[in-house]
Formats: sequence, structure tokens, C-alpha cells
Amino acid sequence: MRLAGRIDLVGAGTRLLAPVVALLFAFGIFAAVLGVEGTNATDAFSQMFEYAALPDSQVDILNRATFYYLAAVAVAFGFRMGLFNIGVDGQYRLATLMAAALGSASFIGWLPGVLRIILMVIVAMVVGAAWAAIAGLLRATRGVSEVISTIMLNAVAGGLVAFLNTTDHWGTRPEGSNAVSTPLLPKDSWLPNLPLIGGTEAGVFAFSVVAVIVGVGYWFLLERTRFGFDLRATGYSPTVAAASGVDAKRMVVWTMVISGAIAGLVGLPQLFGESHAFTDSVGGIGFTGIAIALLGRSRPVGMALGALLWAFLDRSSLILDLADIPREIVVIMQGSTVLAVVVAYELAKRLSRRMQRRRVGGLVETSQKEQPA
Amino acid sequence: MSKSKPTDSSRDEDRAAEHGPPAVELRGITKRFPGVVANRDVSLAVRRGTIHAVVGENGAGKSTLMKILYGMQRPDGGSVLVDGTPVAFGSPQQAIAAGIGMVHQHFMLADNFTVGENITLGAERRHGIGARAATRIRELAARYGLDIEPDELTENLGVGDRQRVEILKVLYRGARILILDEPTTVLVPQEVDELFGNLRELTGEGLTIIFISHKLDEVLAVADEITVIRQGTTITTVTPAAVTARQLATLMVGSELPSPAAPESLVTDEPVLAVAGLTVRGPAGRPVVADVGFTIHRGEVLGIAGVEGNGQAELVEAILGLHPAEGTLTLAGRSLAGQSTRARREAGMGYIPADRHRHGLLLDAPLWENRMLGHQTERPNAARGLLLPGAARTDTQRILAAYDVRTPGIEVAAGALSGGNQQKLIVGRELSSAPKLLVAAHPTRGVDVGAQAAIWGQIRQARGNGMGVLLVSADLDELIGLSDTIKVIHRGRLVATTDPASTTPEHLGLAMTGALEEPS
Amino acid sequence: GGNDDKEPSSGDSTSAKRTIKVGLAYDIGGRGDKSFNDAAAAGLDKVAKDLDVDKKELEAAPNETENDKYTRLKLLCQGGYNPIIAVGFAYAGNDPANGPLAKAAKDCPNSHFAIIDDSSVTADNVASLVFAEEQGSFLVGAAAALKSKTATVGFIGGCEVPLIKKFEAGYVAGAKAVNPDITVLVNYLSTPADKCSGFNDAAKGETSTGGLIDAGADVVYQAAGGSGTGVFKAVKAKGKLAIGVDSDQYNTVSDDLKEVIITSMLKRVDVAVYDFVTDEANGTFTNGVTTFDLKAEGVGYSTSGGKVDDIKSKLDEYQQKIIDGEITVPTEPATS
Amino acid sequence: MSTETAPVPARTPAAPGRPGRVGRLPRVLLAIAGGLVVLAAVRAVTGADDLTSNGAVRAAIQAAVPIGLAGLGGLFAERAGVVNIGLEGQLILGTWFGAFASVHWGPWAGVVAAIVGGGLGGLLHALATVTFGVDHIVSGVAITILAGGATRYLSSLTFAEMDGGGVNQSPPGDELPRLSVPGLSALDGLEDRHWFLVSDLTGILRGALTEVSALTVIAVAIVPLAFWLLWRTGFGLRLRSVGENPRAAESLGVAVYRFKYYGVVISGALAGLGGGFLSIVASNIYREGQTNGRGFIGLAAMIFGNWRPGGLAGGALLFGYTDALQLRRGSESVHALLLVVAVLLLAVALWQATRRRYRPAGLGLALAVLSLVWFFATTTVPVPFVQFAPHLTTLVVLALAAQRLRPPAADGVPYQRGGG
Ligand SMILES: Nc1ncnc2c1ncn2[C@@H]1O[C@H](COP(=O)(O)OP(=O)(O)OP(=O)(O)O)[C@@H](O)[C@H]1O
Ligand SMILES: Nc1ncnc2c1ncn2[C@@H]1O[C@H](COP(=O)(O)OP(=O)(O)OP(=O)(O)O)[C@@H](O)[C@H]1O
Ligand SMILES: [Mg+2]
Ligand SMILES: [Mg+2]
Repeated sequence: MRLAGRIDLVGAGTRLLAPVVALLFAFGIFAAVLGVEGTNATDAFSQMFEYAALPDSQVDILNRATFYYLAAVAVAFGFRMGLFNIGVDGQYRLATLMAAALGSASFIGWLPGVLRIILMVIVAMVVGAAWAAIAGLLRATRGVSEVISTIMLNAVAGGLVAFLNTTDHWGTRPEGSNAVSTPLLPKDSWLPNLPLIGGTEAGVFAFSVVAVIVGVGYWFLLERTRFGFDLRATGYSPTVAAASGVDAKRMVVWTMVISGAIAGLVGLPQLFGESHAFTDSVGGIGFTGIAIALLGRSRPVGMALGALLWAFLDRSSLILDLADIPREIVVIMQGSTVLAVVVAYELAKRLSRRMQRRRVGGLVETSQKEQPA
Repeated sequence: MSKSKPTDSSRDEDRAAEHGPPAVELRGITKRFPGVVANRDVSLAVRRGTIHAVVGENGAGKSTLMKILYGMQRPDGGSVLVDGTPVAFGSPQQAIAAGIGMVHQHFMLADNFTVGENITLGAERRHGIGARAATRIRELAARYGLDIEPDELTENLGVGDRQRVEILKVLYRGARILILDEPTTVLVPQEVDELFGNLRELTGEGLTIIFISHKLDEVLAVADEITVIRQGTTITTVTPAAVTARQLATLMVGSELPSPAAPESLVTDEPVLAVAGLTVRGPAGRPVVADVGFTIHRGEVLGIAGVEGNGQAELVEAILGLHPAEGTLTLAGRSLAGQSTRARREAGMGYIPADRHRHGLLLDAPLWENRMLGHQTERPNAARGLLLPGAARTDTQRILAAYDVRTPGIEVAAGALSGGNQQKLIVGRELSSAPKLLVAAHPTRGVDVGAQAAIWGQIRQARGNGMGVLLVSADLDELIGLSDTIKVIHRGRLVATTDPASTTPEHLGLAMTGALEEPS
Repeated sequence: GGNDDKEPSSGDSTSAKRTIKVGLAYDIGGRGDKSFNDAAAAGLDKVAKDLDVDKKELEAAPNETENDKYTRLKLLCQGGYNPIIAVGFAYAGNDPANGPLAKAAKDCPNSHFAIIDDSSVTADNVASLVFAEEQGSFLVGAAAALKSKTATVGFIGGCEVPLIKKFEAGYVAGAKAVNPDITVLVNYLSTPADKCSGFNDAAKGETSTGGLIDAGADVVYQAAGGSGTGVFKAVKAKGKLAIGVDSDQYNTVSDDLKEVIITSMLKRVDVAVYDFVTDEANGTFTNGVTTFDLKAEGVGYSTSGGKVDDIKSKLDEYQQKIIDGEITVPTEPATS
Repeated sequence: MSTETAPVPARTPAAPGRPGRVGRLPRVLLAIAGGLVVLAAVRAVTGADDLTSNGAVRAAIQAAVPIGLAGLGGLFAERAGVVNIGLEGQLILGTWFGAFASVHWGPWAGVVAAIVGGGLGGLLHALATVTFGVDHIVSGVAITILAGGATRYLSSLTFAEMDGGGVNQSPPGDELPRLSVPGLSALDGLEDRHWFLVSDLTGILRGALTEVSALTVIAVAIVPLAFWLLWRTGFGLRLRSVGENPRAAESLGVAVYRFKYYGVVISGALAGLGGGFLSIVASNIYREGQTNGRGFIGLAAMIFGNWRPGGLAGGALLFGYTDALQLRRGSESVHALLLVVAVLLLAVALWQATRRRYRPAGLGLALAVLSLVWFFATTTVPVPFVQFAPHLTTLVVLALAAQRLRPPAADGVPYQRGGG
């Protein structure tokens, strides 16, 4: 009785079933679209699986999942209190640029590599936080919807990045190249890639450790601290939270700040482990982060699975080209997965709520006196 | 349906039909919700041109029954007859077409619409939504003495006016049968009298009115016939002349109606809360609470009476720090002016909000998390910034038992509980932290009589232990029964102070309308 | 001048048809982008006519990582394709020594690679195919100045990046060479901030060109990829003249726009691809940088439509001077 | 999207009419006239003649149309209580479907197909949000992702095989007719004189009334039509009622779900039309990435316009105008705009100061000084800055005005029939 009370088995069941059903549905769409084209979906899928199982692919999937996960956590932090930080993109681009520019600057050349890495991480988080704080402050003091302001701030951040990452400012261009980036970091502040997976020289980003730490920290902060309770309460109902003593405006600002600080980390796995300089070639991770946060219902483990799924689809789609299957099919699958999953979660929520009501109602009816409203 | 006004001859027809079939007949209605049977074999007949009252406790199934008649809910069994013809409404639209109109328990108005827009909504076919409609509304308003201007923005209206808009909405649709679901809860006695005058005029015109209430004196005053519902079933139908209020109450609850008997005073002269010069400004900078001052002592219940919308909500929120305010506020000797809500709650304020869904409970969160709510900084819920879920769970179990909250467990979402059980949980939670001051706004609203008596008892007991209480309530009996002092708020000012021992609801009502302005 | 099919060297003519597996890794857009990638595709198609080619074409996705690019090159090499052509400087990455191409070249030492528009990757099995866009642009700049009646000409760049600035630099220099007092108005349609959307937005091209023309420009040169049609439309609406880019656009635009195109700056990516593959087929792979300049006829200007016939002699004069080294064309605009 | 408790005030004496209703038109006209004078003066002082040239005005209107249509789309959805952040996706669908039909069956067919394509996107959003109760933002984001993938896939199946088309673009389609008010060409000479105000006015008139695409005319006509539909018809009343108080609407027999569907599908259709405008009129081909965030700007324009058609049209024009200026003679015109902005901010600051709102006044003043300093310290504005000028404008305007805005009361709130 007590156990049944503690763990809402039915609710948990439906919540677990929901994404599975949604994935099947998305696969159905995948198959249907491919069918129209005359390709066998299972065939395509088994090719994708085979390719994704290669050691190189496994490493790549883990690496992608690392920054997708960080982006998702950044977004989810806002989601949990009903804030939509659509500005992760701008935040991490600006943050990564600043960190990379600082890390490669000659005036801190004397710093030992480890300290420089730490400094860069801090700068990235601060820049991300500061950029997000603009939206937070606008929301708290001026009532500007963060959805709109973060979208606008993305454009502004992009402009600043484009402005600063030129040879006139912080950018350099290797001899004979047309690509502009910040100068390469000194070798002592490259992070080694971890040889976690055998059969390949490629290694997993060392920064994936940070992603794991962020995930654990996210869980702890939300579920085990007062701050997290305040945050979740605000997400459930801002008015109720306010009445319980939560200062909604401060919550908004702090949540945006933390979300932005996490967003500031998004570009670092690649910076430290792959490119060693800021390039503007990779963007849009913020949007993927939103999708993954939705897939994982903003839960730390759920988002990790979502990030892996997304990374798997990304990676395995590379093989489709070789088989002359349009790779866009994967984007369709990703989009329909998100939509199907959120619909499934909603339906599961309704179902479990109804079942709870029925249980409560049943209890009331069997009691001596009917319990009126 | 016709666009012309009802002529004298049509009125004559109505009168002539008085002995025809009943305007409305409900036969054996049954309605089940998951886990609850709201209506169980209910039968009811309403004669044309009369006011028929339906009384019953909270949750007896009155609103559900009326929603069935109005097409908002489908019955699981039984039949509905209008003018002797069986009908089966699938939507309010069909009920409206059959000449039925309903004024809901909660106002159903869009604030950002004009009165005219609110009235014509859904009935645009009649006279459009423009000048013709406005003319028609003015005509109707003049004819039934409902003073209202169609171009006014609804959010600027007071509750009385809103009530009139609701009635006009129904009349505008040409309804011949009006359902009024607890129309008087938000009105002061004088406004109630005005409303009853309006209703009599309407029946004079041949309209039929179904009137829902659980205020028995009102029912006795206005109804031609009274049907009593208890636990979803019709108990009986009586005429007012044949019963007394006590008899009616006994029918309603199946036992004697408990009343908050005036207890002996336990007031000390040690102040708990002292407020002075408290002013709250509305969006336009106009004060909605103006220069309010009072002191509550240990063991004292200070009741605030007032028509809804006269600043009591803002007063409560200002005291909790939810609304910026000017003035001083001292709790047990400590100045809290300008402090956050959290600081105030930590200093010993408990809060039973008027609207438990907006301010009291996280409906989607489990009960034990709701037990933490508002007290997430103190033991047993948390220590040093970290939550203690285990301790909170255990304490939740204790509250469930102590306050008789009926639920299968502490992991269910608060939203799954019935309103009364939700309220008990809130009361239990707030009293568990042994507050120095309890701010209780409508603590028994929407709660059935049994739970109501329990809540009163718990508040009294806590007061006996030295707690001060600020009680805001629309239920004058509750105010008189619980308070040691009653102050009346009108247009944001405290305009009168009365002794509950010597006052009557009528007297309070007069003060609440501002008729008895006196310097406080 | 134009550039026609080159004859394969005589010695090999007997064994002309032998199978060669060519892998092409495109930049975003891929085959069918009506621009840069298509030019490479055209070169490949031409090779396929002369030789027995087994080709595999893969294309980049927006927002992909450097690792994706590396993976693509490696997939081709693992699939047995040799040579492999990386279309676009992005394949070099920002760290040429460790970028996608460098890594792939290291992983597949027995494959031959070529990269277009980049000369920063040095490896034994990598050939860099780069173009002197500034030289070609110089010539069309001169043509613009010669054709201008208002002493004002315009330049529309699709995105403010070094590669496109090279076009601008040459164009300005050419115009100034003809008329030192000429005004050259320059507009860029986008920056990397919005993923260089200015290469994809004909409406932007049209609006921007309208601004230049209203400010007095009567000849407009565009280096704006897919936005070029917008440029031509605006020019046509105002009865002015335009200069195309990359391929001979007189031959690719719809008929109603032909009349405004006086010439196009040719950047013979197709020739580069063609030459590279045929050389490979002949077993004459040369690593290192091959610059396709005026001398090598890798850049130039087109004469279709006959609109520059009257000034052709002057243009050829400039061309000769550049080839002879008398004129050095800048690769970056004078002021930033 | 903040929710403040609006206390029901005690019965107040009936105010005559609605304040703010009467007197709005003259005020708006006055503000427009004032803005014009400032613009003309700045043009005269700085010599940035493009500020009021007919070309700039024409380009501004052309740039404003897709934004405005997206904004109108947002308006219909949000008036029905559904936030549609999927406008961007519906815009994308509009560009693709519009181009596809235009290429095959002519531009007018393209217009219809764009509407249908966007409408389908709206239908999907309605299905998710209304029927399944999914969070509105969530569904919108998902639809935008989906639309991008779907169009790319469709292109690879269709356009890639066509002559002149490719995986990321369609072959060109035919153009829609352009219309001019006759006789205005007589004004040509006046504009070139650069006379203060006179030339400015003629520039604006010529820009607005000559060589206007037929679809632009239609789009402009939709603005008053939308107002009429929403505020003057029973349909509009019902639609708005489900965005203000769906429960009340339901109790009066309004089919809440159905009207939400109407609102969201119309929303998608309008956004689709905006997309069609991009791929049929603004350029006569479809090109991937063509919408470039205009859906979001449209949403901002709608908020800027306080959820009203006239206001959002003004917002769209403002974006269109800055966008057109920056594209045409960016560094120069936007530099001159700094002066305009400074003057306007100063005016706002003064006005706020007279109302004793010192914080916004201070903010306005600070920003004004900042723009002035920037104006005098530089001669041009860097391209990246020029390009985010519209976005920055949005941010500043929202920061100054957001609290005066009034979204529909039930905007973004999932609604479930029968309560609960
Ligand atoms: N939509 C619903 N779903 C589930 N249960 C409901 C629903 N509406 C009402 N109930 C239940 O039906 C019963 C009757 O409710 P109803 O609202 O008709 O009571 P009432 O007599 O109007 O009470 P009150 O005096 O509080 O208005 C209650 O137990 C309530 O919990
Ligand atoms: N859709 C629903 N499904 C299940 N139970 C419902 C539903 N709607 C209402 N209820 C239950 O019906 C009861 C009465 O609903 P109601 O909305 O009247 O709440 P209430 O708290 O009694 O408020 P009030 O008395 O002020 O009307 C509550 O206990 C609520 O839990
Ligand atoms: Mg009721
Ligand atoms: Mg109730």
C-alpha cells in the first residue's frame, strides 16, 4: 500500500510507454515517406544501425550527444519554470567566441594550460549567463516575453559574432584558407579525447564528463534544493509559487542566468576537443536543444536518451547518401518524433490524471459519507 | 425567436398556460463522473411563471443538474422535458434555442470585451453585433430595470453590474426559462433585494426561473417552490410557507445545521499584527486600499466584511507582501514593511488563500510537495537550503490523518482531490507551522458543511493557542460566528467596526454598501 | 576568353576509356544549387563524357560539424573512390593541419584528394585548386567602368566573408584602373551571423540592387550565388546593366534577363575539376597548389551576347598586363 | 505573457464611452506626421537621401508584406487563444507550396497553394494544441523543425528533377502583375530636388502607389479586412471570445474547439500566403532558407502592434523599412537612422518624464545619448550591426512599451472542453 502510494506505477508506466509509442509512430512516418519513394524502410534502417554501430560512429554519437545534451539542459532549465530560452544559440555562440578569443590571446599566454581551460570555461559561462540575463531582466522588469527577446538576441549575438570574428578584430585566416576563426588555442589547453571505445583512434570528448556533471547537478539542484523547488513551483503555477514566497522576478532572472551559463558550455566540447578555435560553422544547436529537452521531458536521464537518439539519427543519416536515399528523411523523422512524443506525453498525462481521479473518487465513494466538492 | 417584443397577448398566453405542462421537467436524471455520482435519479418539475429554488449543500449536484438542463453535460440516464416535450440537448446552443438561459455560479464574462460584446456573443444572429444590438440591449435593460450601458468595458464593472450583464445575456437570447446558479454569493443583502425585485419582475412577464442557493433565508424569501437535493438525489419539494429555515436545513444536510456559535473571547492585549497607513495602488495609480490601519492581538480573530472587489483581496495580498504597498506592518514586534513574501512567511504568517487553485496548491504536483509549499524553507521540509523529501512525506501522512484529508496516498496530484479535501490539506499545512498570524481568506468557500465545521474548529483551536487571525469572508454567518471584531471595508477604506455579538447580517450589509460611512 | 574542352594529351589517346572512381563531397546545397557546387558537378559530368567514370556525390548539411565533413571524405575513401574532390573551403577547416581534409588525407594515404578554394592544406596526396577571382573581377570591373555613364558602379556580395571580398577587391581595382574617380558602391546581403542567407535570397538581392541603382550605379556586378537573379531583375527593371559571376550567366538565366548581362566573371571550377580528374586518370597527380588564374584560363570573362565586343580589346589589354605581371590585383578591399 | 491579477474594482460610475477609443486616430495621425518631419529633417541634415526615396519606400512595403502576413497569422491564432510560434514553419511551407504550384500552374495557383500549404501547417498546430492540448510553444517549435525537413525532402523529389531547379531551389515561375496609380510619374522631378518635406512626401507617395504587386495590394487589403472580420462580425466576436474566456464562450454555445481551429488554420494560411509572397513576388523562385526568421519577426510585429491589425501593420512596416534601408544603402542610411532614433528616444524620455516615470525616462535618455554618441563618432555602421538593426529595434521598442500591451486573456492557455 505504502509502496504503491510512493511510486505511481500506472503513471510511470504510461509515461514510459508514451515515448516508445511516439517513436514507433515516427518510424511509421519514416517508413511511409520512404515507401512513397520506393525504398524499403527496414532496409534503410538496418543500414543506419549497422553504420552507427561502427566504433568511429559510436564515438561521434557520444560526442554529438555531449553538446546536444548541454543545450538541452540549458533549455530545460527554463522549461521547468515555464520559461522558453530560445536564445541558447546566441548565448553559446557569443560565449564560445569570447572563451576562444581569450584562450588564444597572447596576454594570457603565460598561464598554464589547465588554468587557462578553467578560465575559459568560466568566461564562457559568464558570457552566456550575461547574454541570457538581458532577456531575464527584460522579462522581470519590463514584462517583455522571453520568447521574443531571446529570438531577437540571437540575431544580435550572431551579428556581434560575425563582427568580432573577422580578421579586422579577433579572427585570423590561415595562409591560403578562406575560413576565418579565432587563433588556435595553445596545445596545452587542448583537452585529450578519451579512448573509451576500442577499434578506433577517435576518442570521446573529455568535456563529456562535464556534461555528465551538469546533468547530475541539474537533477540535484531541481529535486533536492529549495531553489529547485521554487523553480519547479513557478513552473507549475507562477501565482501559487508567488503566494508561497517565491519572488517570481528574481526567479526569472536567476533561471535565465543559470540557463545561459549552461548554454555557455555548449560550444566548448568542440572547442577543446575538435576545432581548438572558434568557427562560426556550427550553429543551430540551440534549436536542437529545445527538441531534445522536449523529447526528454526536461528530465536529466530522458534528455540524455533524447540526445543520444538525436545524435544517432544525425550520424547514421550520413550513410543514407551513400545508398542514394535522401538524407532529409531523417529531419522529417526528427520533427515528427518531437511532435509525436509531446502529443503522447500529453495523452499519457491526461490518462494518468483521470486514473488518479478515479482512484480518489473510488475511495470517496466507498467511504461512509460522500465527499462533496 | 421573434424580433418583436413580446406583446400583451403573448403574456396572456403564458398566464393561461400556467396550468399546462410544467415549463421544465426532469425525470430520473443520473450523472456519473469518474468516481462520483453527481446526480442519482433526480426528478423535478418547475411550473411556468414561478421561481423554483433548488437547495443543497456544496457538491450536492445542483450545478451538475443545471448544466444537464442547459446542455453542457449529457445525463447518463433520465429525461428532460421542456414545455412537456422531451428534449436531448447536445450543446448550450440547443438549450438556448429552446428558450433556456443560464447564469453560472462563476461569472462567465470576458473582461476585455464590452458589455455589448459579452451579451451578443453567441447570439449574433439576432440583431448583429453593432448598433442594432446596442439599441436592443438598452431597451431590455430599461424594461427590466437593469441599469447597464452596452459600450462599457466589462472589466470596469463591479460585481452587481456583472450580475446584471449575466442576466441580460440570458434575456437577450429571448430565454423564457432562466437558471440562476448561486447568483447571490457575491452580493450584499441590499443588492440581493434588488436582484429579487428584478426576478419578480421577470416572472411577472411570464418567465420561469430556477434559482440555486444554499442560503435558506433567501430561498424562503423569493421562491414559489423549493426542491431539496442531498448527495445527488432529490429529497423533496416544498413550498416556503410550509417550512421553516431550520426544517429546510435539516432536509438539506440530513441533520441539524451546525452554526458557528459565538465562543468566549480569548483575546489578549499582546499585539501580533499592527498595520498602519496601508495603501495599495491599482494599475492606474488609484488607491484600491487606502490608509488602512488595525491591530490584531494574540488570540484575536479580526473579521473583514465587504462586498467582493472592495479591496479585501488586495489588502490580504499586501499583508502577505504579494502586492507592493505603502504603510507600516509589524508582526510580533518586527517590522516587515517592504519585506518579501518569503520573509513574512518565515516570520510566522500562515495563509489560506481565497482561490486555492491560483494561490494555494500546485495541482499537478503530488500532495507531499504541496505540503512543502509556502514552507519550503523550514523544517520538516528543508534544512540549510536542501529539501528533506523523506521528512516532508512523513509529515504529509500526519496531516492527512489529522485533518481527515481523503486520498489514496501522498503521491497523487493535488488536482485529483475534491475541493473540500484540497482545502483541508491547505488548512492543515498552514496550521502545522504554528503561525503567529493566520491570514484566512474565505477559508471554507466551496467546502461542505461537515468539513466547514471542522475547519472552524481547527481555526478556533489554533486561536486558543495564541494565534491571531485575519479573516476575510463573504459568508456573513461565518464572520459573525468566528470573529472577535469585524471591520467593514468599502472602496478600499475601513468604514466601520462592529461587535459580532451585537450585529446582524442586515446591519453588516448596510455598512458594506457604504450606507453607514463612519470615520474608522 | 572562353575555355573549351581540353584535349587529353596525345600519348594516352589510345587507352582513353578506363574506369575511374571519383568521389565528390559538395558544400551545402550540393548538385543543383545553380552555383558553385553545380560548377563542380558540370566539370565532373564533362569528365564522364570522356572517360568511364564511376562517381559518388555526397553533400554537406547545414549546421554540420567538422567531424561530419571528415566522415564524408572518409566514407568516400573507404568506398574505394579515388580521387576525392572536396568542393569548398569548409573542408579544410579552421586548423588546416588537423581539419577534415588533413585528417582524411592522413587516414587514406593511398587516395588522392583535391580541395577547391583552399590552399592551406599541405599533404603529399592533396591538391589545392584555387582561383584568382580578383583577376577575373578586375576585368569585369574594368568593363563596368567602361560601360558606366554615371561614373558609378555597384557590387553586390552575397555574404561578407574573405572569399567574396576578394571579388570586391578585384572589381574595385579594375574599375579604378579605368577611371580613378569612379564611385564603386558596395553592398553585402548578409554575414555569417545568419548563415550567409544572402546567397539564398533573391528578394534581398533585388532590394539591395535597387538601392545601388537609386544611388547612381548603372552597372552592377554580383557575387551572390542564388540571390543573383534578384540582382538581374532589379537591374532589368531600371534599364541598367549587370555582370554575372562564376559561370557564363548569359546562358543560364531566363531569356528575359539575358539582355542586361553584359559579361560574367568566369571562375572555371568545372575546368579545375575536369583537369584534375583527367590528370588523375593519366596518372599525373600533382600535389600542392594549382592556381587557376587568367594565365591558366581558370578565370576570365565571358562575351556571350556581344555586349562587350566594343571594349574587348581594352579588356584583353588589361588581361595581358595582369598575366605579364604589370598589374598586381589586390585580394582584399582597400579599406575594411 | 505575464499574468497579473486584475482586481475587479468596486462599482464605478459608468464612464461615457471607452477612453482611448475616441481620439486614437488623430493621435496616430499626429505621430505619423511628427515622425515624417523628423525623418525629413534628418535626411536634409545628413544627406542620406535614401531615407525617403521611392525605392526605399517600395522596398520597405515589399519587405513588410511577408512579415505583416505572418503577424496577421499570429494575430488570428492568438486572438483565438493559441500562440503560434510555428509561423516560421508555416511560412516555409508557404514558400515551397507557392513556388511548386506557381511553376506548374502559374502564379495565381501558387498563391492559392501557398495558402493551402500554410493552412496545413496551421491545421497540424491546431491538432496538436487544441485537440491534444500540447503546449503551444512546443508544438510550434516542432512544426518549424518539421517544415524545414519536409520541404527539403519534397524539393529533392520534385525541383531537383526539373530544368532550372535544384535540391534547394525551384525553377523560376511567372510573375504576378504590378499596378500603378496613373499620373504619379509626373512627380519624378520633385523627388530629385531634395526639397525638405516636399521631396520626401513625393518619394513616399511614389513608392507606395507605383509598381505595386497585385499580391501586395491584396495583402494590404487584408489588414482592414482582418479588423473588420475580427471586430465587426459575429465570427470575429466568437473567435476573440475563445481567446479571452473560452469557458464563457462555451457556455454561450460557441464551439470553442472549432473556433480555435478556425483561428489557427487561418493563421497558418496567412503565414503561408506570406511565404507565397516571398517565393512568388519578392523573388519568383523558391530557395531554401528564404524565410530567414521572418515568422518570428512577424510574431514580434504582432506583439509590437498590441494584438491589433493596424498596430501590427505599423510594426511590420517599421521592420520592413529598417530592413529595406539596410539592404539598399545600409551603412549610410542606418547611420542616419541613429539620429532619428536619438530624436525619438529623446521624445519618449521627455514624455515619460512629464508623467513622472523616471526610470523609463532615464532609460530612454541613456539610449538616446548612446545613439547620438554613436552617430557622431562614426560615419558608417558595420554591416553585421546594420543587419541586426531591426531586431535591436524590436528589443528596444518592447522594452519601452511592453507593459502597455494587452494580450488576449486566455492566450497560450491550453483549453480542455468541459473543464478540468
Ligand atoms: N466535471 C466534473 N468532473 C468530475 N466530477 C465533477 C465534475 N463536476 C462536478 N463533479 C462532482 O460532482 C459533484 C456535484 O458537483 P456540483 O458542482 O454539481 O455541486 P453543487 O451542488 O453545485 O455544489 P456547490 O454548492 O459547491 O456549487 C461533486 O462531487 C463534484 O466533485
Ligand atoms: N473535469 C473534472 N474532472 C474531475 N473532477 C472535476 C472536474 N472538474 C471539477 N472537478 C471536481 O469537481 C469539484 C467541484 O468543482 P468546482 O470547479 O466547482 O470546484 P470547487 O473547488 O468546488 O469550487 P467552487 O465550489 O468554488 O465551485 C472539485 O472537487 C473538482 O475536483
Ligand atoms: Mg454549484
Ligand atoms: Mg463547487
